[in-house]
Amino acid sequence: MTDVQSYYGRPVLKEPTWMWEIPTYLFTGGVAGASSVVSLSAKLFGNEELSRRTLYIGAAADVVNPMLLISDLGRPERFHHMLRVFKVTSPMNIGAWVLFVNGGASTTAAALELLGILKPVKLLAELVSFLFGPPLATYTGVLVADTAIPVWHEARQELPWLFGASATASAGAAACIFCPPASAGPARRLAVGGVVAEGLLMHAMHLRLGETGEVYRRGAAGAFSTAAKVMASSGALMLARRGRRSRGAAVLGGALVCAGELCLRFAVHHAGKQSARDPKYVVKPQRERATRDGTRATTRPHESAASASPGT
Amino acid sequence: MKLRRLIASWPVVHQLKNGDRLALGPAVKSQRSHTLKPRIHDADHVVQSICPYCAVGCGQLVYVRDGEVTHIEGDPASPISRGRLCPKGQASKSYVQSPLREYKVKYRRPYGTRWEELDLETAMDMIADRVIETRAATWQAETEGGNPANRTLAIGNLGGATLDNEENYLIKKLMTALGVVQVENQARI
Amino acid sequence: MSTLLGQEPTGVPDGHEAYGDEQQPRVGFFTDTSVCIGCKACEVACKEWNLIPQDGQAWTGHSYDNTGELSANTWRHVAFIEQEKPLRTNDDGTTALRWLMESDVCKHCTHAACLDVCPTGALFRTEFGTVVVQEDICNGCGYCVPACPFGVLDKRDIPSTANVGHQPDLLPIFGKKEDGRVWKCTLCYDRLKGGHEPACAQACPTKSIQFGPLDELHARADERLAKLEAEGWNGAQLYLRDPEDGIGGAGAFFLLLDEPEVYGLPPDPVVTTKHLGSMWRNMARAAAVLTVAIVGACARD
Amino acid sequence: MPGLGTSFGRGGATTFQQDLQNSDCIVIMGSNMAENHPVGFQWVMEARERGAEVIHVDPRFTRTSAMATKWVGIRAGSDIAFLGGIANYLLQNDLYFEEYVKHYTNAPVIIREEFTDTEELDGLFSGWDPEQGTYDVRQWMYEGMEVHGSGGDPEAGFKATKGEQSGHGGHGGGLRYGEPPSEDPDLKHPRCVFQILKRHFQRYTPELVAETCGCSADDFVAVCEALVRNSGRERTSAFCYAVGWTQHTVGVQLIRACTIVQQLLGNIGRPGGGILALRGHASIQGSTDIPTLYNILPGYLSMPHTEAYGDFETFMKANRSPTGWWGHYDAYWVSLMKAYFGEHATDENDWLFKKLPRIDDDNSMYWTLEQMLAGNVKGYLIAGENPAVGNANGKANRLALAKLDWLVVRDLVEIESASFWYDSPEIESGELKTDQIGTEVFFMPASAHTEKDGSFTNTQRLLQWHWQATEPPQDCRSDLWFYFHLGRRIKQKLADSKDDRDDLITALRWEYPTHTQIREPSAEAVLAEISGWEVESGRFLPAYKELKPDGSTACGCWIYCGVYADGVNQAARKKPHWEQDYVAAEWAWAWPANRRLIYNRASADPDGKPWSERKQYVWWNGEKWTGLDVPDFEETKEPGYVPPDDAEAEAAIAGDHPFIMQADGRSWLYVPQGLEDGPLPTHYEPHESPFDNPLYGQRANPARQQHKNAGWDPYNPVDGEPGSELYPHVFTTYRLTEHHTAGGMTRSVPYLAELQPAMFCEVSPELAEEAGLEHGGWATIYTARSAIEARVLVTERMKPLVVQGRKTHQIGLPYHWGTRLLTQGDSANDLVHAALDPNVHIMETKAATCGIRPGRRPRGAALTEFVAELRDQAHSRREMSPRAESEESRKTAPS
Repeated sequence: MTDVQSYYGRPVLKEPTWMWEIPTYLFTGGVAGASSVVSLSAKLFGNEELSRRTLYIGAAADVVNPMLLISDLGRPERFHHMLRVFKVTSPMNIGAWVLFVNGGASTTAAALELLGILKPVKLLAELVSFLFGPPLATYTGVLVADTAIPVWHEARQELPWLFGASATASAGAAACIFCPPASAGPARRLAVGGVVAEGLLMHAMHLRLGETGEVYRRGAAGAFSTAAKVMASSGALMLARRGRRSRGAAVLGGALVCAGELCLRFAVHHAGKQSARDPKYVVKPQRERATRDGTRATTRPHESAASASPGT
Repeated sequence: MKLRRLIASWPVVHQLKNGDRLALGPAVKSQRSHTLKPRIHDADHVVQSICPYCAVGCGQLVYVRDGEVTHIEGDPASPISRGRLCPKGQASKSYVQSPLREYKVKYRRPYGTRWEELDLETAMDMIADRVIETRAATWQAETEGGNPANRTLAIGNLGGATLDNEENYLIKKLMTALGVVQVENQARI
Repeated sequence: MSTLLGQEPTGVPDGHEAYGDEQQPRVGFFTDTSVCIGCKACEVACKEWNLIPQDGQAWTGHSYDNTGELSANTWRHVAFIEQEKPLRTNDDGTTALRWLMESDVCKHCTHAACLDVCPTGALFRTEFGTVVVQEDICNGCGYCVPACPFGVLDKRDIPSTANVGHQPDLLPIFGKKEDGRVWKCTLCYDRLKGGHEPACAQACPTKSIQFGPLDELHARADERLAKLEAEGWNGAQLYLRDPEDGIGGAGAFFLLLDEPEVYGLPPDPVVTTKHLGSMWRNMARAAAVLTVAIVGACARD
Repeated sequence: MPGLGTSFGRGGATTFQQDLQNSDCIVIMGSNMAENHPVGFQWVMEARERGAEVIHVDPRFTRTSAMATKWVGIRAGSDIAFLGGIANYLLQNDLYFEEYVKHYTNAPVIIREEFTDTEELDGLFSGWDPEQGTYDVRQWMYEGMEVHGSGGDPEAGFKATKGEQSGHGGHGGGLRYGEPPSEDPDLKHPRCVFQILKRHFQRYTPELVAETCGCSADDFVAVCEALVRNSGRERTSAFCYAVGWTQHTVGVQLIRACTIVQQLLGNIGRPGGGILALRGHASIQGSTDIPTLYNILPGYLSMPHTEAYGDFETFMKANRSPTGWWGHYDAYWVSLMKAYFGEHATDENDWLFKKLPRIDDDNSMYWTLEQMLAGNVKGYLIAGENPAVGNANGKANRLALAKLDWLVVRDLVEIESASFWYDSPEIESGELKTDQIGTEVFFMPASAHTEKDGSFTNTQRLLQWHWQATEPPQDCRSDLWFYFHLGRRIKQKLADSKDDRDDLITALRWEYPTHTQIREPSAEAVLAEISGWEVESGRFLPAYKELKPDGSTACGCWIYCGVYADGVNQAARKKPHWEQDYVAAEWAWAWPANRRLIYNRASADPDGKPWSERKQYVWWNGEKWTGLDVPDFEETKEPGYVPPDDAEAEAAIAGDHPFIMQADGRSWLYVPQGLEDGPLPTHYEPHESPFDNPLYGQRANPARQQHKNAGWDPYNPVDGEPGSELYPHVFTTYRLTEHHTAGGMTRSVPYLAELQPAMFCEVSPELAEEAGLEHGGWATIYTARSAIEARVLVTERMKPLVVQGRKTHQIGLPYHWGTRLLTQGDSANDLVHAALDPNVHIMETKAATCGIRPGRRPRGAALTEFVAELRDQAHSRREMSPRAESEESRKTAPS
């Protein structure tokens, strides 16, 4: 896009400083969130096997989650500052609270399950984690969208859904790996359904992003999103076709879907970095909007009188 | 008790109590932010100085604490600079405290391949001797033409444009008395 | 974040009013590039005062700009743009050549995304209406970095220097060598508290950087713009002066002589949290659907 | 600078920075004020905001040009053609300020018949001696004026006063009662200065200016018109210059050209007018007033020459001007000797005159350099200067240091001049070997300005005191400490010497109170001595008027007399500007006599009335002179005062003659004595130039100093000589805002090093195209002296110029870099030759020729070979057909 002016081609925005931990957390967080829902629902409909396994899976993920987040901090010893405030304007702060509650609940429940004591408390914990699971699985979409990175911000409508679907798929797939096929029916349905839904949402997102979305076809983001598509769909296919009969297929399919979902999160992560790197993704849409709707960011001489408006 | 204080200091409590519901302002102010003040307020004394770089002659305020310069900024009282400084003048503190600044006499003996340490007093004494010896050895009482010369052409002194008037005065006074005529500074170059 | 409570953006800085009688008049910078001589005194004054570490010695070849951008270690950045355009439209055109210089800085937005998204309250709105990172609170989560529409904030990746209060790592396993915190212009919060103007504004030889109560600066800027128009200056325009713009106007606004993007500034920035309300609602829907889907999937056994 | 001195009487800026805000037009030429004096530039911006026109005339489009209302690009070294063109424009079109010119300048004065102008002699003035390569300046005298000793009478054994010392009107010759013997008030006489001037510049037409400078005739005329528009009774224009004018083989004459323009426009001594010399170092003005220079003593008194003076009386007679304030030369001299030697200097022993050291015609920096290379200089002390990087022909300077027996370097950091013996480029090239260098080196860490009391004299003659803030750390000491204790030790060691040569040492007054355990001498005590006192009573003197020739007063620098009046450190006055008017007379102290805008009598018309309401400054109120400033005139001398026939000294200055340091009280359009290379500025090409002189057969300044046949200073072939095509481009060197001079004070500062972290060259896109240079890549620039490498900055701000119908490229080179400190790079001064201005022996860093090619320079011995190869190639081509012009037939042995 040569028609875009810039300052020596330098980026207007700063690249996210997040490292590998964050996209990994986007995945594990999703697994944790969705699993806690699966766990209680399965119990509700009498699938104790699935319920117990997914409870453990969710708890395991919830143990990993804070470690990932803390290790990404510039000053890890200050991780607890996250709970210094309660800020509805900060998806990360809200996320921290959600993770705190959900993690606490699911791990408590898992522990009590393991020891087989305090049934009522465990049930309460499971309920809490059931309630906080869905937000945990989807808030990360808002977290990423609530930035100035064009490829993220412009996808704010789709991202929570996309991440939700991905979470569902990965939770289901994970369950397929650890659960005997007989009792893993719902998990297979979730895995396959999640992957399908996610495919549709991806398409919708690209339609909305247009030129801004081209980063998903370039560089690291491109590689990861292709990998994501291939692995997730092939895994889903395998689960759908042979998941019920062969344990091996279930494990492999589940693993493939999980890997695919992990790649999806890395694709989004890198798309963000690449989108920040090139000024055209910032300048062009803004310039177009400015010329279309007229901008108030700049005040031309003839407007100067008018712009001396109240509120200053 | 301690716990109560801890809870009281919890910003979330301030959020709910003091009207900063979104926790964007006073509620989240840290202890440091509350007690923060400019370090020049801790200075033992402030000195009015003049920038050492170009000849515009900007006024400087030098803030000192515990015998160390803690900050240098423009002197608003100066009718020339009105408190403003260029990047060089602004960096005067970093100049005075440069990581490369030398604090010790360094001595290189003839044909030596490295610097050696030398005590300041000894160095001064050696330099005095060099001047006296060179002067004695190369003294020119008269020119070939038999006109008075009263000088040595074997010693020179360079520099002055970056020095104080008082320093230049002593240099010229001493060199004239010594018969050293090759006294020059940047004004020439 | 007033928009979250369903209000439209206004010129009133979020969080400022919460100070009650502690509240001071909102102050800021008016940076008038038509008198900037590109001396970089502001860059050095800022570093000297705030004890900011050196930022590396890379020669860029981008005119006289070897600083490049605002960063954790550069809170004032002078941009240099060489153009084959006359400075004044009424020039005889003999020298169709101009050298634009602009000292960039944190905008101290009225609606500041960095402030909104900071999960720890390290970023806060001061009693002066400015936006400051509290170095004793910031835990380096880095969320404000991509949130800023101007690319101002950044993480300091170099070892912590003596002058910045660096605590020993409480968690050795996660311990890091780097400073790891996010840094940006504080509009010299400590100097303001002591009744001094910010270091850069005091240093500026030509008063291209003007500090003061924001409404005074607005009046001055409008006057200035009118004067430049009368003198036929090429492309003169105010940037982020209008409280109706995407960030509700800035505490640090500019008089530019060309389009913002020429200086590396976004032409029409919008506070990233503007749509946060709808985003939350959207997320709630997604969460609900997810729940239903999962329950449904389990029910079919 | 004698450029200002010979024209007006004092070698300092005629105005002060704050007064620029009153200008209606400011021409900045030979200066990049916005970059090198940014804070002073605020006053230019003030003026611009008030509607003043700001014009920048410069080879490069700089940060100053960016702020100017008009920029005119010219060829480096063509400034005299430009300024002469302005003078011609004013004279031909009768646009000069007639009343001012008639009364205040020497325009009406008639010059003796022998004088012949460059117009007749094809670029030479009368009196040229091709053998000596000097002028007999007597032929330039006022008609009927007896030649005065220091005016240059070889028979009497005197050299013409010149250099810094001539900066004082050249003592005006033997004028009776201040009036020249013959003059024509109507300016009609063919030999009157006005007519001579008119003829001298008649061919400097806009077309010629355009052809010589490479600018358009329209741009040039636009500048003339702007100046005319903004001069006269109601309006004033100012000029600002810096070393862009001084560092030429015609440096002094360049400034002279400006003084002529400002005199014709009537802009001297008036608010918003004047000529502001922008000095580059904190106290460079001070180091000339109180000189660390070979040829003068404090207050611009002459150092005695080796020529036979006979006794003290003859010397005095030779130096004392009968008229003007130099009529008290003996008082200034004797007071200085009393300050130097106290009771030892007596009337009986002629104030020790016979004992004083004598100088030769030239003992300047570059002469010393030559002596060092020849091994004749044994010891050298360097204080706060970095010749290894800052001097022209850096290689020669470094090789010279290696010839010394002992060297003392005083600085805050280890600069290149201290480290040459192990890390200079010559070590790299093998020309020097560490273990073969016999120089004993003492590096003495120096105190910073915050660690000592003292005064700087800034660019506007203002003495400003800086107080000590902290104690100097460890071995760091002030230069005051160093020289005081060095002197003390030497005095001690020679205390009982009977040797004649030690008489002055024994006689030397060297008692200053010291404080703290390091025994730092009191700077204020030294300042007090500079200011002076009455010997008997010890009363501090209020002004130089009170100095006596009878030994009853002591004063270390007569022009600074009064800076310690009433025992108060006047330089330390710090009354805030908001408590006084813009002249700020109570902030510090300016010489002379705290006058801020000198020659300010000229701000009023001959009758003493302000030229206009708008431009009033100092005026006659019926009883005395009064106004915003200290009148630069006897307070009660009436405008109508006519000196009686027997009048001497200041009494001989008429009431309508504002230039009281001049023997005739007028500013000098034409300088009859005091300059080596002509009474009027003439356009000469730079010593090295790709062009011929379009005006005269004489190509370059005939009187310039060259080191002919000197292996250490080879020159590029010039226009017309084969071989010149190897060095086809013009280069000019300069400073950047982010660094200071040779870098010793800035390359050591991290915050500055990062702002300009590499040596670079500025070239036009056209040159880049032609030479195959790549933006951001490397280039090698070479002359007959050396070759350096630099990063390439291709920029539209550099424009190729069409000169004499030929396209020429200019290359810009900042000169801050050296082999050491935080940011390192090649030194531009390694390329510069050491041909000098004849008056002040300053080198031509601002215009010379060079070649450029892409890529980095050869390393090690290959570098010397590379340079020598090109040089020999060029010179061998020249040998085949040397330039016809005799003065150019120099041979240069490859070093």
